[in-house]
Amino acid sequence: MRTFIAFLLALYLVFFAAAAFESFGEPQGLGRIAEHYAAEGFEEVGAINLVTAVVVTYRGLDTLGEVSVLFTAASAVILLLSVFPLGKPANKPSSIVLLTMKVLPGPILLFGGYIIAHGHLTPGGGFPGGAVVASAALLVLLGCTQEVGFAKWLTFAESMAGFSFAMLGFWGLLKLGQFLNNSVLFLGIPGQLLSAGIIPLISAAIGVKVASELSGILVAYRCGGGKE
Amino acid sequence: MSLSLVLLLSSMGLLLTGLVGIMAKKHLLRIALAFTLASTGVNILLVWTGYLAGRKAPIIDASIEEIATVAVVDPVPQALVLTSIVIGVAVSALLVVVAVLTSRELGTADVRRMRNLKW
Amino acid sequence: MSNTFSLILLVLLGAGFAMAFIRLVIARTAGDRAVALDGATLISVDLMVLMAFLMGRSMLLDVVLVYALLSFLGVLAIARYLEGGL
Amino acid sequence: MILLSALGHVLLLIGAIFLCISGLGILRMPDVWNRMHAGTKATTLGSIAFMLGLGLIRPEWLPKLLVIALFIVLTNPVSSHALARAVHGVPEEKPDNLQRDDLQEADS
Repeated sequence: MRTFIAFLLALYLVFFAAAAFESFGEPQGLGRIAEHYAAEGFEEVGAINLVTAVVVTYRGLDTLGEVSVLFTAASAVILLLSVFPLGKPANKPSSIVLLTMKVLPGPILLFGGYIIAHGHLTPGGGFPGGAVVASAALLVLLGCTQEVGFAKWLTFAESMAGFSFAMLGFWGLLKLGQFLNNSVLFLGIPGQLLSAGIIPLISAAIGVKVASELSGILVAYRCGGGKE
Repeated sequence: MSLSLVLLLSSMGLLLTGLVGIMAKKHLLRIALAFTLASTGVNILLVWTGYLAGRKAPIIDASIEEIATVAVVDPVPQALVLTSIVIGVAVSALLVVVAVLTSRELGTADVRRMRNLKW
Repeated sequence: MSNTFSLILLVLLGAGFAMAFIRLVIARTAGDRAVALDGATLISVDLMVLMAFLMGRSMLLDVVLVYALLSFLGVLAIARYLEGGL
Repeated sequence: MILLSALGHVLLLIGAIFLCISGLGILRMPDVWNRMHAGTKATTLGSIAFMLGLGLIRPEWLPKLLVIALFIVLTNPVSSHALARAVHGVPEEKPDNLQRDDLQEADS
Protein backbone atom coordinates (compact mmCIF):
# COMPACT_ATOMS: atom_id res chain seq x y z
CA MET A 1 0.00 0.00 0.00
CA ARG A 2 2.73 2.38 1.04
CA THR A 3 4.79 1.39 -2.01
CA PHE A 4 1.77 1.84 -4.26
CA ILE A 5 1.09 5.37 -3.02
CA ALA A 6 4.77 6.23 -3.41
CA PHE A 7 4.68 4.74 -6.92
CA LEU A 8 1.70 6.88 -7.92
CA LEU A 9 3.35 10.00 -6.51
CA ALA A 10 6.66 9.28 -8.27
CA LEU A 11 4.78 8.49 -11.51
CA TYR A 12 3.05 11.86 -11.31
CA LEU A 13 6.38 13.64 -10.78
CA VAL A 14 8.12 11.76 -13.58
CA PHE A 15 5.30 12.32 -16.04
CA PHE A 16 5.36 15.99 -15.15
CA ALA A 17 9.09 16.10 -15.92
CA ALA A 18 8.62 14.08 -19.12
CA ALA A 19 5.87 16.41 -20.31
CA ALA A 20 8.07 19.40 -19.60
CA PHE A 21 10.89 17.86 -21.59
CA GLU A 22 8.61 16.80 -24.43
CA SER A 23 7.31 20.33 -24.80
CA PHE A 24 10.76 21.37 -25.97
CA GLY A 25 10.18 19.25 -29.03
CA GLU A 26 12.69 17.19 -30.91
CA PRO A 27 15.88 19.26 -31.24
CA GLN A 28 16.86 19.83 -34.85
CA GLY A 29 20.44 20.85 -34.31
CA LEU A 30 22.86 22.25 -31.79
CA GLY A 31 21.90 25.24 -29.73
CA ARG A 32 23.53 28.62 -30.28
CA ILE A 33 26.18 28.20 -27.58
CA ALA A 34 26.92 24.58 -28.44
CA GLU A 35 27.24 25.49 -32.10
CA HIS A 36 29.83 28.11 -31.19
CA TYR A 37 31.71 25.54 -29.13
CA ALA A 38 31.64 22.96 -31.90
CA ALA A 39 32.60 25.41 -34.64
CA GLU A 40 35.16 27.63 -32.93
CA GLY A 41 36.38 25.53 -30.03
CA PHE A 42 38.88 23.72 -32.15
CA GLU A 43 40.73 26.92 -33.05
CA GLU A 44 40.01 28.92 -29.91
CA VAL A 45 41.12 26.34 -27.38
CA GLY A 46 43.11 23.84 -29.43
CA ALA A 47 41.54 20.80 -27.76
CA ILE A 48 40.16 17.87 -29.72
CA ASN A 49 37.88 16.77 -26.90
CA LEU A 50 35.15 19.40 -26.79
CA VAL A 51 33.82 18.16 -23.44
CA THR A 52 37.15 18.83 -21.76
CA ALA A 53 37.31 22.20 -23.51
CA VAL A 54 33.91 23.12 -22.08
CA VAL A 55 34.71 21.79 -18.60
CA VAL A 56 38.12 23.33 -18.26
CA THR A 57 38.05 26.62 -20.14
CA TYR A 58 34.62 27.81 -21.24
CA ARG A 59 32.98 26.76 -17.99
CA GLY A 60 36.18 26.73 -15.95
CA LEU A 61 34.83 28.99 -13.24
CA ASP A 62 31.88 26.64 -12.70
CA THR A 63 34.31 23.75 -12.47
CA LEU A 64 36.23 25.61 -9.78
CA GLY A 65 32.95 25.96 -7.90
CA GLU A 66 32.06 22.30 -8.36
CA VAL A 67 35.48 21.21 -7.16
CA SER A 68 34.89 23.25 -4.03
CA VAL A 69 31.50 21.52 -3.59
CA LEU A 70 33.35 18.22 -3.80
CA PHE A 71 35.85 19.51 -1.26
CA THR A 72 33.03 20.46 1.11
CA ALA A 73 31.41 17.03 0.88
CA ALA A 74 34.73 15.23 1.36
CA SER A 75 35.70 17.33 4.36
CA ALA A 76 32.26 16.76 5.89
CA VAL A 77 32.78 13.00 5.58
CA ILE A 78 36.28 13.19 7.04
CA LEU A 79 35.14 15.46 9.88
CA LEU A 80 32.23 13.18 10.81
CA LEU A 81 34.38 10.08 10.72
CA SER A 82 37.19 11.61 12.75
CA VAL A 83 34.73 12.59 15.48
CA PHE A 84 32.83 9.26 15.41
CA PRO A 85 35.26 6.64 14.05
CA LEU A 86 33.75 3.48 12.61
CA GLY A 87 36.67 1.51 14.05
CA LYS A 88 36.17 -2.15 13.16
CA PRO A 89 38.94 -4.75 13.19
CA ALA A 90 39.58 -6.35 9.80
CA ASN A 91 40.93 -9.77 8.99
CA LYS A 92 43.89 -10.29 6.70
CA PRO A 93 43.17 -11.17 3.07
CA SER A 94 44.62 -14.29 1.52
CA SER A 95 48.12 -14.19 0.07
CA ILE A 96 46.99 -14.05 -3.57
CA VAL A 97 44.91 -10.95 -2.88
CA LEU A 98 47.80 -9.43 -0.92
CA LEU A 99 50.16 -9.99 -3.84
CA THR A 100 47.68 -8.36 -6.21
CA MET A 101 47.49 -5.38 -3.90
CA LYS A 102 51.25 -5.03 -4.08
CA VAL A 103 51.52 -5.46 -7.87
CA LEU A 104 48.48 -3.80 -9.38
CA PRO A 105 48.44 -0.23 -7.91
CA GLY A 106 51.49 0.79 -9.94
CA PRO A 107 49.95 0.08 -13.36
CA ILE A 108 46.65 1.60 -12.22
CA LEU A 109 48.44 4.81 -11.19
CA LEU A 110 50.19 4.84 -14.57
CA PHE A 111 46.87 4.44 -16.35
CA GLY A 112 45.32 7.23 -14.27
CA GLY A 113 48.22 9.49 -15.20
CA TYR A 114 47.68 8.59 -18.86
CA ILE A 115 43.99 9.49 -18.65
CA ILE A 116 44.72 12.79 -16.91
CA ALA A 117 47.46 13.74 -19.37
CA HIS A 118 45.35 12.90 -22.43
CA GLY A 119 42.31 14.80 -21.22
CA HIS A 120 42.27 17.05 -24.30
CA LEU A 121 42.69 14.14 -26.75
CA THR A 122 40.62 11.21 -25.52
CA PRO A 123 37.51 10.83 -23.36
CA GLY A 124 39.01 11.51 -19.98
CA GLY A 125 40.56 14.37 -18.14
CA GLY A 126 40.75 15.40 -14.53
CA PHE A 127 37.58 13.88 -13.15
CA PRO A 128 37.78 10.29 -14.53
CA GLY A 129 41.56 10.19 -14.13
CA GLY A 130 41.27 11.27 -10.53
CA ALA A 131 38.71 8.56 -9.95
CA VAL A 132 41.05 5.95 -11.45
CA VAL A 133 43.92 7.11 -9.23
CA ALA A 134 41.61 6.94 -6.22
CA SER A 135 40.70 3.39 -7.20
CA ALA A 136 44.38 2.47 -6.78
CA ALA A 137 44.09 3.85 -3.25
CA LEU A 138 40.96 1.73 -2.78
CA LEU A 139 42.91 -1.33 -3.88
CA VAL A 140 45.61 -0.63 -1.29
CA LEU A 141 43.02 0.01 1.42
CA LEU A 142 41.16 -3.24 0.69
CA GLY A 143 44.26 -5.15 1.70
CA CYS A 144 45.64 -3.15 4.59
CA THR A 145 44.91 -3.96 8.19
CA GLN A 146 46.48 -0.88 9.78
CA GLU A 147 47.07 2.75 8.80
CA VAL A 148 48.50 3.50 5.38
CA GLY A 149 51.51 5.68 4.72
CA PHE A 150 50.12 7.98 2.05
CA ALA A 151 47.30 9.28 4.24
CA LYS A 152 49.27 12.20 5.64
CA TRP A 153 50.12 13.51 2.15
CA LEU A 154 46.51 13.74 0.99
CA THR A 155 45.73 17.09 2.64
CA PHE A 156 48.90 18.63 1.27
CA ALA A 157 48.27 17.38 -2.29
CA GLU A 158 44.66 18.48 -2.16
CA SER A 159 45.42 22.03 -1.06
CA MET A 160 48.32 22.40 -3.51
CA ALA A 161 46.08 21.28 -6.38
CA GLY A 162 43.31 23.73 -5.46
CA PHE A 163 45.84 26.52 -5.07
CA SER A 164 47.43 25.84 -8.46
CA PHE A 165 44.01 25.71 -10.16
CA ALA A 166 43.21 29.19 -8.82
CA MET A 167 46.70 30.45 -9.67
CA LEU A 168 46.39 29.24 -13.27
CA GLY A 169 43.17 31.21 -13.47
CA PHE A 170 44.82 34.33 -12.07
CA TRP A 171 47.69 33.95 -14.55
CA GLY A 172 45.21 34.50 -17.36
CA LEU A 173 43.68 37.40 -15.45
CA LEU A 174 47.07 39.13 -15.09
CA LYS A 175 48.38 38.45 -18.54
CA LEU A 176 45.34 38.79 -20.79
CA GLY A 177 42.74 40.33 -18.47
CA GLN A 178 40.50 37.27 -18.41
CA PHE A 179 40.17 34.68 -15.66
CA LEU A 180 41.23 31.21 -16.88
CA ASN A 181 42.18 32.42 -20.34
CA ASN A 182 43.55 29.50 -22.26
CA SER A 183 45.94 31.42 -24.53
CA VAL A 184 48.55 32.24 -21.88
CA LEU A 185 50.49 29.18 -23.04
CA PHE A 186 51.08 28.25 -26.67
CA LEU A 187 48.17 26.42 -28.23
CA GLY A 188 50.26 24.11 -30.38
CA ILE A 189 48.94 21.79 -33.03
CA PRO A 190 45.61 20.22 -32.05
CA GLY A 191 45.96 16.50 -31.63
CA GLN A 192 49.40 16.45 -30.06
CA LEU A 193 50.10 15.75 -26.42
CA LEU A 194 51.74 19.12 -25.73
CA SER A 195 49.03 21.40 -27.04
CA ALA A 196 45.83 23.14 -26.02
CA GLY A 197 47.35 25.81 -23.76
CA ILE A 198 46.81 25.32 -20.05
CA ILE A 199 44.22 22.55 -20.41
CA PRO A 200 46.68 19.75 -19.47
CA LEU A 201 47.85 21.72 -16.43
CA ILE A 202 44.31 22.37 -15.21
CA SER A 203 43.44 18.74 -15.91
CA ALA A 204 46.36 17.70 -13.74
CA ALA A 205 45.24 20.04 -10.96
CA ILE A 206 41.65 18.73 -11.10
CA GLY A 207 42.92 15.16 -11.25
CA VAL A 208 45.13 15.50 -8.17
CA LYS A 209 42.34 17.26 -6.30
CA VAL A 210 39.67 14.69 -7.13
CA ALA A 211 42.04 11.79 -6.44
CA SER A 212 43.13 13.10 -3.06
CA GLU A 213 39.58 13.93 -1.99
CA LEU A 214 38.13 10.55 -3.00
CA SER A 215 41.04 8.69 -1.40
CA GLY A 216 40.62 10.87 1.68
CA ILE A 217 37.02 9.66 1.90
CA LEU A 218 38.17 6.06 1.49
CA VAL A 219 40.93 6.42 4.11
CA ALA A 220 38.41 7.94 6.48
CA TYR A 221 36.05 5.00 5.94
CA ARG A 222 38.88 2.58 6.62
CA CYS A 223 40.88 4.18 9.38
CA GLY A 224 38.51 6.66 10.97
CA GLY A 225 39.40 10.12 9.75
CA GLY A 226 43.04 10.37 10.70
CA LYS A 227 44.55 12.62 13.30
CA GLU A 228 44.09 16.32 12.62
CA MET B 1 12.62 2.23 -31.37
CA SER B 2 15.28 4.86 -31.56
CA LEU B 3 18.24 5.27 -29.25
CA SER B 4 16.87 8.59 -28.03
CA LEU B 5 13.72 6.86 -26.81
CA VAL B 6 15.80 4.17 -25.09
CA LEU B 7 17.77 6.85 -23.25
CA LEU B 8 14.60 8.67 -22.21
CA LEU B 9 12.82 5.51 -21.05
CA SER B 10 15.81 4.22 -19.07
CA SER B 11 16.32 7.57 -17.38
CA MET B 12 12.64 7.77 -16.49
CA GLY B 13 12.69 4.18 -15.19
CA LEU B 14 15.72 4.86 -13.00
CA LEU B 15 14.21 8.08 -11.74
CA LEU B 16 10.92 6.32 -10.96
CA THR B 17 12.68 3.47 -9.14
CA GLY B 18 14.80 5.89 -7.16
CA LEU B 19 11.89 8.08 -6.15
CA VAL B 20 9.77 5.09 -5.10
CA GLY B 21 12.71 3.77 -3.09
CA ILE B 22 13.29 7.09 -1.36
CA MET B 23 9.65 7.40 -0.42
CA ALA B 24 8.67 3.81 0.38
CA LYS B 25 11.72 2.03 1.79
CA LYS B 26 12.40 1.94 5.52
CA HIS B 27 16.04 0.98 5.82
CA LEU B 28 18.42 3.95 5.73
CA LEU B 29 21.00 2.31 3.46
CA ARG B 30 18.27 1.34 0.99
CA ILE B 31 17.19 4.98 0.90
CA ALA B 32 20.78 6.01 0.16
CA LEU B 33 20.95 3.39 -2.61
CA ALA B 34 17.68 4.65 -4.09
CA PHE B 35 19.09 8.17 -4.01
CA THR B 36 22.08 7.11 -6.11
CA LEU B 37 19.70 5.38 -8.56
CA ALA B 38 17.68 8.56 -8.91
CA SER B 39 20.81 10.64 -9.47
CA THR B 40 21.91 8.21 -12.19
CA GLY B 41 18.52 8.67 -13.85
CA VAL B 42 18.93 12.44 -13.74
CA ASN B 43 22.40 12.13 -15.29
CA ILE B 44 21.03 10.06 -18.17
CA LEU B 45 18.23 12.59 -18.61
CA LEU B 46 20.81 15.37 -18.87
CA VAL B 47 22.75 13.42 -21.49
CA TRP B 48 19.47 12.82 -23.37
CA THR B 49 18.79 16.56 -23.62
CA GLY B 50 21.95 16.97 -25.66
CA TYR B 51 21.52 13.85 -27.78
CA LEU B 52 20.97 14.19 -31.52
CA ALA B 53 20.20 11.11 -33.57
CA GLY B 54 22.97 9.81 -35.77
CA ARG B 55 25.70 12.08 -34.42
CA LYS B 56 28.98 11.16 -32.76
CA ALA B 57 30.68 11.92 -29.47
CA PRO B 58 32.09 15.45 -29.37
CA ILE B 59 35.71 14.56 -29.99
CA ILE B 60 36.97 15.92 -33.28
CA ASP B 61 39.39 13.36 -34.67
CA ALA B 62 39.97 11.68 -38.00
CA SER B 63 36.73 9.71 -37.91
CA ILE B 64 34.61 12.85 -38.28
CA GLU B 65 34.54 13.77 -41.94
CA GLU B 66 32.02 16.62 -42.06
CA ILE B 67 32.06 20.02 -40.41
CA ALA B 68 31.92 19.59 -36.65
CA THR B 69 28.66 21.50 -36.17
CA VAL B 70 26.65 18.89 -38.07
CA ALA B 71 28.60 15.83 -36.90
CA VAL B 72 28.77 15.93 -33.10
CA VAL B 73 26.25 15.97 -30.27
CA ASP B 74 25.93 18.78 -27.75
CA PRO B 75 29.02 18.85 -25.48
CA VAL B 76 27.56 21.10 -22.78
CA PRO B 77 25.27 18.55 -21.01
CA GLN B 78 28.05 15.99 -21.11
CA ALA B 79 30.38 18.43 -19.38
CA LEU B 80 27.70 19.02 -16.75
CA VAL B 81 27.23 15.29 -16.22
CA LEU B 82 30.98 14.74 -15.90
CA THR B 83 31.16 16.98 -12.86
CA SER B 84 27.80 15.85 -11.53
CA ILE B 85 28.86 12.20 -11.39
CA VAL B 86 31.88 12.92 -9.20
CA ILE B 87 29.87 15.18 -6.93
CA GLY B 88 27.20 12.49 -6.73
CA VAL B 89 29.83 10.04 -5.49
CA ALA B 90 30.94 12.42 -2.74
CA VAL B 91 27.36 13.23 -1.73
CA SER B 92 26.38 9.55 -1.53
CA ALA B 93 29.51 8.91 0.57
CA LEU B 94 28.30 11.60 2.95
CA LEU B 95 24.81 10.06 2.91
CA VAL B 96 26.17 6.62 3.81
CA VAL B 97 28.25 8.05 6.66
CA VAL B 98 25.25 9.89 8.06
CA ALA B 99 23.11 6.75 7.73
CA VAL B 100 25.67 4.56 9.52
CA LEU B 101 26.27 7.04 12.33
CA THR B 102 22.54 7.68 12.81
CA SER B 103 21.75 3.99 12.97
CA ARG B 104 24.52 3.47 15.49
CA GLU B 105 23.38 6.41 17.60
CA LEU B 106 19.71 5.38 17.66
CA GLY B 107 20.28 1.64 17.70
CA THR B 108 18.22 0.97 14.58
CA ALA B 109 18.42 1.62 10.85
CA ASP B 110 14.64 1.46 10.46
CA VAL B 111 13.06 4.80 9.74
CA ARG B 112 9.81 3.88 11.50
CA ARG B 113 11.52 3.17 14.83
CA MET B 114 13.43 6.44 15.01
CA ARG B 115 11.23 8.05 17.65
CA ASN B 116 13.56 10.57 19.22
CA LEU B 117 14.23 12.41 15.97
CA LYS B 118 11.05 14.40 16.57
CA TRP B 119 11.79 17.49 18.54
CA MET C 1 33.87 -7.25 -41.12
CA SER C 2 30.58 -7.84 -42.82
CA ASN C 3 27.24 -6.74 -41.48
CA THR C 4 25.92 -10.24 -40.90
CA PHE C 5 29.01 -11.30 -38.99
CA SER C 6 28.86 -8.36 -36.61
CA LEU C 7 25.16 -9.05 -36.08
CA ILE C 8 25.99 -12.66 -35.17
CA LEU C 9 28.63 -11.48 -32.70
CA LEU C 10 26.24 -8.94 -31.17
CA VAL C 11 23.51 -11.55 -30.77
CA LEU C 12 25.89 -14.07 -29.16
CA LEU C 13 27.33 -11.56 -26.70
CA GLY C 14 23.94 -10.06 -25.98
CA ALA C 15 22.48 -13.51 -25.26
CA GLY C 16 25.36 -14.29 -22.89
CA PHE C 17 24.98 -10.99 -21.09
CA ALA C 18 21.20 -11.43 -20.84
CA MET C 19 21.54 -14.92 -19.32
CA ALA C 20 24.11 -13.76 -16.77
CA PHE C 21 21.87 -10.82 -15.95
CA ILE C 22 18.86 -13.09 -15.40
CA ARG C 23 20.94 -15.04 -12.88
CA LEU C 24 21.93 -11.72 -11.27
CA VAL C 25 18.24 -10.90 -10.82
CA ILE C 26 16.98 -14.28 -9.62
CA ALA C 27 19.93 -15.13 -7.33
CA ARG C 28 19.08 -15.83 -3.70
CA THR C 29 22.30 -15.23 -1.76
CA ALA C 30 24.78 -12.37 -1.88
CA GLY C 31 27.70 -14.51 -3.02
CA ASP C 32 25.63 -15.95 -5.83
CA ARG C 33 24.75 -12.46 -6.98
CA ALA C 34 28.37 -11.34 -6.85
CA VAL C 35 29.44 -14.31 -9.01
CA ALA C 36 26.77 -13.46 -11.58
CA LEU C 37 27.85 -9.80 -11.49
CA ASP C 38 31.45 -10.82 -12.17
CA GLY C 39 30.46 -12.81 -15.24
CA ALA C 40 28.04 -10.19 -16.53
CA THR C 41 30.59 -7.36 -16.32
CA LEU C 42 33.20 -9.43 -18.15
CA ILE C 43 30.79 -10.20 -20.97
CA SER C 44 29.80 -6.54 -21.16
CA VAL C 45 33.48 -5.54 -21.41
CA ASP C 46 33.68 -7.55 -24.64
CA LEU C 47 30.37 -6.06 -25.78
CA MET C 48 31.80 -2.57 -25.29
CA VAL C 49 34.97 -3.48 -27.20
CA LEU C 50 32.78 -4.69 -30.07
CA MET C 51 30.76 -1.46 -29.97
CA ALA C 52 33.98 0.59 -30.09
CA PHE C 53 35.10 -1.48 -33.06
CA LEU C 54 31.82 -0.99 -34.91
CA MET C 55 31.93 2.76 -34.27
CA GLY C 56 35.54 2.79 -35.44
CA ARG C 57 36.94 4.98 -32.65
CA SER C 58 39.93 3.53 -30.84
CA MET C 59 39.71 6.10 -28.05
CA LEU C 60 36.68 4.29 -26.66
CA LEU C 61 39.01 1.48 -25.58
CA ASP C 62 40.17 3.71 -22.71
CA VAL C 63 36.60 3.78 -21.48
CA VAL C 64 36.48 -0.01 -21.67
CA LEU C 65 39.65 -0.30 -19.60
CA VAL C 66 38.27 2.04 -16.93
CA TYR C 67 35.06 0.00 -16.86
CA ALA C 68 36.98 -3.26 -16.47
CA LEU C 69 39.07 -1.75 -13.65
CA LEU C 70 36.05 -0.44 -11.78
CA SER C 71 34.12 -3.70 -12.13
CA PHE C 72 37.12 -5.67 -10.83
CA LEU C 73 37.42 -3.37 -7.84
CA GLY C 74 33.70 -3.57 -7.17
CA VAL C 75 33.68 -7.36 -7.15
CA LEU C 76 36.82 -7.45 -5.00
CA ALA C 77 35.27 -5.01 -2.51
CA ILE C 78 32.09 -7.11 -2.34
CA ALA C 79 34.19 -10.23 -1.77
CA ARG C 80 36.21 -8.61 0.99
CA TYR C 81 33.01 -7.39 2.61
CA LEU C 82 31.43 -10.84 2.55
CA GLU C 83 34.65 -12.25 4.00
CA GLY C 84 34.52 -9.76 6.87
CA GLY C 85 37.53 -7.78 5.77
CA LEU C 86 35.96 -4.32 5.64
CA MET D 1 46.96 -10.23 -44.77
CA ILE D 2 43.78 -11.97 -45.87
CA LEU D 3 44.88 -15.00 -43.91
CA LEU D 4 45.39 -12.98 -40.72
CA SER D 5 42.00 -11.35 -41.16
CA ALA D 6 40.33 -14.74 -41.65
CA LEU D 7 42.09 -16.02 -38.52
CA GLY D 8 40.83 -12.94 -36.69
CA HIS D 9 37.26 -13.67 -37.74
CA VAL D 10 37.57 -17.26 -36.53
CA LEU D 11 38.99 -16.10 -33.19
CA LEU D 12 36.19 -13.56 -32.82
CA LEU D 13 33.59 -16.24 -33.40
CA ILE D 14 35.28 -18.59 -30.93
CA GLY D 15 35.43 -15.84 -28.31
CA ALA D 16 31.80 -14.88 -28.77
CA ILE D 17 30.68 -18.50 -28.55
CA PHE D 18 32.69 -18.99 -25.35
CA LEU D 19 31.21 -15.86 -23.81
CA CYS D 20 27.69 -16.98 -24.75
CA ILE D 21 28.32 -20.40 -23.23
CA SER D 22 29.65 -18.84 -20.05
CA GLY D 23 26.48 -16.79 -19.78
CA LEU D 24 24.49 -20.00 -20.21
CA GLY D 25 26.62 -21.65 -17.52
CA ILE D 26 26.06 -18.78 -15.10
CA LEU D 27 22.34 -19.14 -15.65
CA ARG D 28 21.96 -22.92 -15.64
CA MET D 29 24.65 -24.45 -13.39
CA PRO D 30 23.30 -26.03 -10.16
CA ASP D 31 25.30 -24.36 -7.37
CA VAL D 32 27.48 -21.32 -6.85
CA TRP D 33 30.81 -23.14 -7.29
CA ASN D 34 29.89 -24.46 -10.71
CA ARG D 35 28.59 -21.07 -11.71
CA MET D 36 31.86 -19.49 -10.62
CA HIS D 37 33.69 -22.04 -12.75
CA ALA D 38 31.63 -21.09 -15.80
CA GLY D 39 31.78 -17.39 -15.10
CA THR D 40 35.55 -17.17 -14.73
CA LYS D 41 37.33 -19.64 -16.96
CA ALA D 42 35.11 -19.37 -20.01
CA THR D 43 34.94 -15.57 -19.89
CA THR D 44 38.73 -15.26 -19.54
CA LEU D 45 39.38 -17.49 -22.54
CA GLY D 46 36.60 -15.86 -24.52
CA SER D 47 37.88 -12.36 -23.76
CA ILE D 48 41.44 -13.23 -24.81
CA ALA D 49 40.22 -14.78 -28.07
CA PHE D 50 37.96 -11.82 -28.72
CA MET D 51 40.70 -9.22 -28.18
CA LEU D 52 43.20 -11.18 -30.27
CA GLY D 53 40.69 -11.57 -33.08
CA LEU D 54 39.88 -7.85 -33.18
CA GLY D 55 43.59 -7.07 -33.03
CA LEU D 56 44.28 -9.30 -36.02
CA ILE D 57 41.52 -7.65 -38.05
CA ARG D 58 42.64 -4.11 -37.13
CA PRO D 59 46.38 -4.28 -36.32
CA GLU D 60 46.73 -0.66 -35.19
CA TRP D 61 44.41 -1.39 -32.25
CA LEU D 62 46.44 -4.38 -31.13
CA PRO D 63 48.47 -2.70 -28.30
CA LYS D 64 45.42 -1.32 -26.49
CA LEU D 65 43.50 -4.58 -26.94
CA LEU D 66 46.48 -6.49 -25.56
CA VAL D 67 46.54 -4.19 -22.54
CA ILE D 68 42.86 -4.93 -21.91
CA ALA D 69 43.46 -8.67 -22.35
CA LEU D 70 46.44 -8.54 -19.97
CA PHE D 71 44.37 -6.67 -17.44
CA ILE D 72 41.60 -9.27 -17.63
CA VAL D 73 44.13 -12.11 -17.28
CA LEU D 74 45.62 -10.44 -14.21
CA THR D 75 42.44 -9.47 -12.43
CA ASN D 76 39.77 -12.02 -13.26
CA PRO D 77 41.32 -14.98 -11.35
CA VAL D 78 41.98 -12.74 -8.35
CA SER D 79 38.41 -11.50 -8.05
CA SER D 80 37.09 -15.01 -8.51
CA HIS D 81 39.51 -16.33 -5.88
CA ALA D 82 38.43 -13.67 -3.38
CA LEU D 83 34.78 -14.44 -4.13
CA ALA D 84 35.39 -18.15 -3.63
CA ARG D 85 36.98 -17.56 -0.22
CA ALA D 86 34.12 -15.26 0.72
CA VAL D 87 31.43 -17.75 -0.36
CA HIS D 88 33.25 -20.59 1.39
CA GLY D 89 32.36 -19.07 4.75
CA VAL D 90 28.63 -19.15 4.02
CA PRO D 91 27.08 -22.43 5.23
CA GLU D 92 24.07 -22.52 2.90
CA GLU D 93 26.30 -22.40 -0.17
CA LYS D 94 27.73 -25.83 0.62
CA PRO D 95 26.84 -28.33 -2.12
CA ASP D 96 24.96 -31.47 -1.13
CA ASN D 97 27.39 -34.03 -2.53
CA LEU D 98 30.55 -32.55 -1.03
CA GLN D 99 33.26 -35.24 -0.77
CA ARG D 100 36.22 -33.39 0.73
CA ASP D 101 36.98 -29.77 1.60
CA ASP D 102 40.68 -28.92 1.43
CA LEU D 103 40.28 -25.26 2.38
CA GLN D 104 38.41 -26.24 5.56
CA GLU D 105 41.24 -28.55 6.57
CA ALA D 106 43.86 -25.94 5.72
CA ASP D 107 42.12 -23.28 7.79
CA SER D 108 41.53 -25.41 10.86
